[in-house]
Amino acid sequence: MKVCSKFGLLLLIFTLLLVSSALGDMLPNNEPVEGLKIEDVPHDDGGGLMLSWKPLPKEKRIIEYRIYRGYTPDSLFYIGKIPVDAKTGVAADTMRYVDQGWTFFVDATSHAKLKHEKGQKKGTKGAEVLYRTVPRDMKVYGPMMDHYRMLAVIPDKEYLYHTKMREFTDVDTTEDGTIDTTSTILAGMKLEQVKYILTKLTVGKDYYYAIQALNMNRTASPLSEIASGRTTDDPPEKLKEFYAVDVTDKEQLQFEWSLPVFTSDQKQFNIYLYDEFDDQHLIFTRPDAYPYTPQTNAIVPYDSIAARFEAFNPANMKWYKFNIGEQDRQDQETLAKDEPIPAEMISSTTLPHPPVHFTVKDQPNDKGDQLQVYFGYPYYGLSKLTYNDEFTKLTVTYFITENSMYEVNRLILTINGTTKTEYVLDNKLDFKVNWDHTHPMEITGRFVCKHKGQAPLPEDYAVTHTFIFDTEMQVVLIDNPPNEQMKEFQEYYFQVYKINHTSDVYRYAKQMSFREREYIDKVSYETVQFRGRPRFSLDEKRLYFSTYLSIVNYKDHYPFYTQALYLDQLKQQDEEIKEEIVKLQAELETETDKEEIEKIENRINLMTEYIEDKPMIVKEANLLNSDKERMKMLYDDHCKNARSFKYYIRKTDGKGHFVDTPVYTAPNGEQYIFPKQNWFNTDEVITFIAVLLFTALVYFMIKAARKGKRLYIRPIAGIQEIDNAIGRATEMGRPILFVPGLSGISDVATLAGLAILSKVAKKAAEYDTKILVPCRDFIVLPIAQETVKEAHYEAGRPDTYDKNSVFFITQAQFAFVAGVNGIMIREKTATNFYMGMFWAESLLMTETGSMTGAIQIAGTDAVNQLPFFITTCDYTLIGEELYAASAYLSNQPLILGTLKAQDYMKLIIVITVVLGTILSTVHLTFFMNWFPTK
Amino acid sequence: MTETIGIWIAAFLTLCMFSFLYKDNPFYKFAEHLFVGVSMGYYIPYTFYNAFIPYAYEPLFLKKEYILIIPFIIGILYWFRFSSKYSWVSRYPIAFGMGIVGMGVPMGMHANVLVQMRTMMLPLNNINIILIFFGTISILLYFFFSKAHKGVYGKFTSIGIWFMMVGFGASFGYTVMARISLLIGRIQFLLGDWLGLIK
Amino acid sequence: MKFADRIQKVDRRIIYGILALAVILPLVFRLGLKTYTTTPVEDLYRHIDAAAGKDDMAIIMDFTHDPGVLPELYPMDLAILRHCFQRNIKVFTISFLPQGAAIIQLALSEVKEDYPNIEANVDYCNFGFKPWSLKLPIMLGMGDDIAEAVETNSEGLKLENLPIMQNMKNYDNIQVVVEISGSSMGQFWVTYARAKFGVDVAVGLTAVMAADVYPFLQTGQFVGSLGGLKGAAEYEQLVDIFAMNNTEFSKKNARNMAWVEAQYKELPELAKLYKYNKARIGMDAQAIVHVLIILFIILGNIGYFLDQRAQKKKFVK
Amino acid sequence: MKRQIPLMIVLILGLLFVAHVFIPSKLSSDYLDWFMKWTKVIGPFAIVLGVFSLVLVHYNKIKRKAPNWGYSLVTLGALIVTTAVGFIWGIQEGTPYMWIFKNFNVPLGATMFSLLAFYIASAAYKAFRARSIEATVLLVAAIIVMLGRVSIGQAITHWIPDITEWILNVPNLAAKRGIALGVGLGMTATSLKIMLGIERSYLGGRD
Repeated sequence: MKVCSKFGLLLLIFTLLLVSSALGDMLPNNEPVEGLKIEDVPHDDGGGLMLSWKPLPKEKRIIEYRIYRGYTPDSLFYIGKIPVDAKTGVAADTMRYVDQGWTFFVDATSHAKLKHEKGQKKGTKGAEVLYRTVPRDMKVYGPMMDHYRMLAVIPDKEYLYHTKMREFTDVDTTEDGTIDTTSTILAGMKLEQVKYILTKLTVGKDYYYAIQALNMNRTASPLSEIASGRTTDDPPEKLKEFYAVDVTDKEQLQFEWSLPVFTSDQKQFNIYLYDEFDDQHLIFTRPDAYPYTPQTNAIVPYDSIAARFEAFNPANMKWYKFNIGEQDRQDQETLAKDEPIPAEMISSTTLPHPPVHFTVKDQPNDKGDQLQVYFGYPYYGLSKLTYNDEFTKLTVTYFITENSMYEVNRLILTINGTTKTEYVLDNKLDFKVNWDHTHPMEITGRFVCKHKGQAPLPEDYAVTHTFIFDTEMQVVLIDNPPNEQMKEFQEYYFQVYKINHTSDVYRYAKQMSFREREYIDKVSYETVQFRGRPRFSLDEKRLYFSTYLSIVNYKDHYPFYTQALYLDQLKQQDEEIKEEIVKLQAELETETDKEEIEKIENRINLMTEYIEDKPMIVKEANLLNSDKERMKMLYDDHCKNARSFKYYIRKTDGKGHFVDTPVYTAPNGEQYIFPKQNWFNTDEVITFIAVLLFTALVYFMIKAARKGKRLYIRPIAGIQEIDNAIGRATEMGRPILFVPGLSGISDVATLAGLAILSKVAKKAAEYDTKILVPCRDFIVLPIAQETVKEAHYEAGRPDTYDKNSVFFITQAQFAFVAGVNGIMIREKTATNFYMGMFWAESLLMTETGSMTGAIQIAGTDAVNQLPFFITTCDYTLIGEELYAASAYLSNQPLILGTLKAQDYMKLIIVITVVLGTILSTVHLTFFMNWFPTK
Repeated sequence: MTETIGIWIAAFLTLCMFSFLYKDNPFYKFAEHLFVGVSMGYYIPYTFYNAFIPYAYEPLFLKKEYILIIPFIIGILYWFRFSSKYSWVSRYPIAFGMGIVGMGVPMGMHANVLVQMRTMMLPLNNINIILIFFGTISILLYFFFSKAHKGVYGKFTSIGIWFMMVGFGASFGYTVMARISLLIGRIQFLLGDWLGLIK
Repeated sequence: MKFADRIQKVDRRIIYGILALAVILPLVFRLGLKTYTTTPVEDLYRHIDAAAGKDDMAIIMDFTHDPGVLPELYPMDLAILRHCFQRNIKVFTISFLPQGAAIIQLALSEVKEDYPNIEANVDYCNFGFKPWSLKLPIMLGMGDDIAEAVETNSEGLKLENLPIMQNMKNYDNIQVVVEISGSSMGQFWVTYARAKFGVDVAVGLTAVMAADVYPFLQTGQFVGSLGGLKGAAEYEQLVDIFAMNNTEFSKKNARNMAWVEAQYKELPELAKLYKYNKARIGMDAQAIVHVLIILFIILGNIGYFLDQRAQKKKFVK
Repeated sequence: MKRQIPLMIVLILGLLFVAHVFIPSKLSSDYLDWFMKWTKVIGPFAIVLGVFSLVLVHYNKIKRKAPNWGYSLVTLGALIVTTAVGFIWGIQEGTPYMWIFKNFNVPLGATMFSLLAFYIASAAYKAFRARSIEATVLLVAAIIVMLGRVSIGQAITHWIPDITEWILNVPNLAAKRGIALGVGLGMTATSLKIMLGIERSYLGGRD
């Protein structure tokens, strides 16, 4: 009783300490953040503001600065925080937060109601203005949307199949007083159908910000003064580099330039030619895809220049000068060079050779979301060269880059005269060479590739590296300086360009170094659509998005051929166009001016074409009379088009000297490659066989065992020990401790442990000796209970079964051990069994056990625990001996059969390995190569 | 101050634990039981905030993915564990979770068996590889229970024991290291953070 | 006989006392013994360092360890983080144990205070705690899309909106996964992440586990490993002699003690901080205690043999 | 109903997972996503079991006024306080919750483990005996490694670390691999048996 009261007290203290810590005591957090400044982010699209303020002194123990934003000063919402380390505070004298780009706005998981910020008690400064994140209450976030740019991310399925059509009619009077009504059809969705909605600052609006600091006890400082800022859409920044190259014999100009940093409102690049009179002529424009894709070069043939600048004459090239302008979506333009530059005149012979065997293939063994882009012959590089002190033995650590056309089978390396063939490509090869390490050495590699009917490697194809020993650095320098071949290699890199079937601008997919030979292009499955600012209706609690789905790049005439979601909408659109046509034709009657007539006729033609000439798929789809089916048909086609790509590769030095491969055309003449999904992973064949084999073994062995077939198991020393140990406990009249491991039931060791437990428990029950079974896993617990209970029944002593003798201590590894130790010492257990899976804590138990002088018997397959059990326990079952023992004891056909099955599997493994080793030793590597390396 | 209290508590508890070295005593018992409680208590809010809310509550009740009601109920079935009559119901969630073992079959075969096999098939071109090769084989056979360890075969398998013992010796040495590292860690705390003897 | 007896009878508390002294003294009065780096550690360092300055390459640090093993693993946590911040290597941190999440917090803040311009979610991103039951879905999911599999970072922000994720898609952008744990967690990464997606995996382990990662090291399933306090000490040294002076890694130099000593001479103050030397100081104590234990074993066994002999004599008589 | 249906669930899901490994197609990866989504929902409920059993154990102790029931009071108290604190003040950095973690969990866990060093010392002195040749080999190997793993070994002669490396790379490697192969098989076999419903002890209960 005294004990308990004492510890009741201790507990009380402990609780008090907690509370005191919760209150703590540090400088009161009663001063606001000072000097909040808000500036526009330069060169951007007007979507960014930068906040800066003075951090509070570190005595304040601040852990985070919280940032609030609003479009009116009287309601600010939490938009983000900057976590700080309380101990060290902030070293710098100003802190920054950049509110830029698309940031999270609202989704179905946002707060339900408009919530005032915590810690902002009524009356305190900021109470009336500070709110938590934007709530999912449309009354609140709906109107807010008009004050920002909005981007909704919508799951395809929801957008295409589960929207509610609604027609909005807007009436507005134009300046000449005529009232015109425009009706738009939009797709209505609930907020929870939308993945989430993003927001971004918009140009020319005032935004209000305030900062609040939380200290270690999460008590908030008073609100900083509310500062406001306004974003401006700045003109693009200057491009750093621009090169013009005239390839005379090819009759084309090649341009290359460096990329801008800020790209989100990039519209197009314009290249200008300045003629001998310094007149500016626009000769090339490259519109930028949306979303932005970096593009750093262009080819402009003479004739296309001539088309824009009649007087163009290649002969005058030496007088021509060039410049490039970067233009943003507000048509602000910045020229790269203050002074236009002349073109460097070269002939195509000085250009690099395009990569050979450029191929695009569907990636095998994937779920249909990868394409292989590869080219060229294999390459090997040296990652490391090490040597012994006498410079007589070189260890070459190499790596090979290859592609699926030329898979390297062997690597043949030559260092001054000595040639060695690497059969097993383990990235390591030893050389015996006398190396005068003061002179550079050459290592030459040739390849033997797997035969797959590909064109053989050129006879003379070899890669040679130079290396020298740097006595200063005490290291071997590789390709430093590089030899001619390496110079050539290192000078150029590859750019992979691709375009899908729903757009008109090539995208820059990947830059590849001169080492790389293969690029696996990830073509992810489409899951979401992006739509701009929705309308909303409070009464229906719905958001309304514009309805369209891009289908295909149709005849390059409609790069983004789109279709509306609803048939009715479609009909309506066609009607409108037809009416328009009629109107125009009426105009034609009256119109007299020639040009005007031409214009009108063109428009009529365009419209009629749009109505009559539609892609096949669209025609078919529009015949269906269910929106769902129609959408499905179009969506499938959309996915196919959006996910099939054309590729070409550009080899460049970044200074305008580049060549392209032709766009890849598959043997079947198709240029757009579509990734197919595969239905069997051929890499796993060997695994498949092994699994089948093993399954069969396990199944039949257990069957046999169940049939009572005698299955021989060699005698295992130490099973005796178990009986003796139990006997001892009985003599001493002390309890037995049995720990069935620490891991869960999914662990084979645990099961074996439980099997042994049932035997031990039975014996114990017979001798009427108490047995304690602490469990860590709460799913093992009831099973252990069952086991012990059953054992008592079998022993015919159900009365002696005490439910509390099998108990749960805790999940926590060490706490559990602490518990077990406590038991050992308090209960003075005479025999301790540790049967099952143990981790780093095992010694803690066995040591305590040996201190209490108990007989200890362990069995585990936890390799790293075995040594301890071996040195501290009286007997230890090593690894599978545990299974064997449990099989032997329990004689369960289950365990027995499995053991047998594993035995035979082992036999097979041994035979296979021996065979494989013999083969590989005589350089036959095909066999071992069937087996996976990782 | 908050930290100071903290450090003193930590130090106090550390000493409680160490007191066990002298003999089992109330202080140790207190620390021990405290530990059990605190670690479990730590686990509850964490799982609530980091697993229940984002993966169960939000999708079902906020994102309105009503299909998730099924796993939600299955999860609740766990609790029948405590009813002696209906404890079998809790097998459903367990069984569901167990499904993943299907992946364990081929992947286990792949990573734990086949990959290891390949690495054994290296050409026997230096003494170490040869030693490793025979060592591994002999150990495999040591754990081959269908044949008694007699005669030449017995001799060969016993090579396995030697390899194992050396191997165990190695990890033994390591374990000693580890334990001592931990002790050092604690002493560093006591001397450094608490008493400030080492800077 | 008597001697043997005496040996057996020594009270264990005396042994405890001796041990305690053997630990305390070297810690208080530093010995400054040399550290010799080993291949698995150097390999790990090299792999991580390969991501230096790349913004489309990151490493994942899995802190699936609990307080029990901190003394051994925490110096690793610090050393690796310091390496990354110093060489500006992008880091993702994650833990499948709730306690691990807290350890991440501690480690990050401790290192960050010396690197003020390192920003959360720009230079590193803390995924925080993900429930144990989710380790497979996440490990597998990251092969397709990290942002999708992990969903949110420790502050509950959606990953796809974070600056650091701009150039990160899946394991192709992961230089190496470093599993720091007191359990065999690393094997999960090998079995699932590596087997399926071929991402490089390395481990930082308690010394206990260190011995049995060798099969995996040889097969290359682990590209490197840190074994216990020693591994940490070696890594600390590598970070000091290479990263802190922003020199490229070179095994030759690492092994050349003269060179190493030279590097130590011109270390920036920051590297001299106690917390960044903890493992190495610890190793001094370690060395002493090892010797002590070995002495104990030998002494003990001498006694044991004398005893045996004595027994035999008895029978002869 | 009580046993067959759960077994069927395991079998079907299991087979699908086996298929998943060999079938890379979209369908199969969608299956994985589905399964994971659901386990994410089910997972959290399991923890309640642990808490409950723990509380039960100690509650009974207190009720029965079992010896040392005062300590159970401590456990329960700690459990309640920590949980409550977590729910009241939240679990972010800087909350009392984290404070408890730093100052209770960390030191307790670590110390628990470090006690081992002392046991080893005494064990080294009293228990680790070269009883047999095997044990001798083990101890010698251990001693070499212990020396080779600290600078002193290097200081004595560079052979010691070299031998250590060798021991770790050769015999140790062979041993680990030999054992690992067997264990690997064992694990695979268990997964197999659970999947096929041959191994059902994880379900517990007799019926």
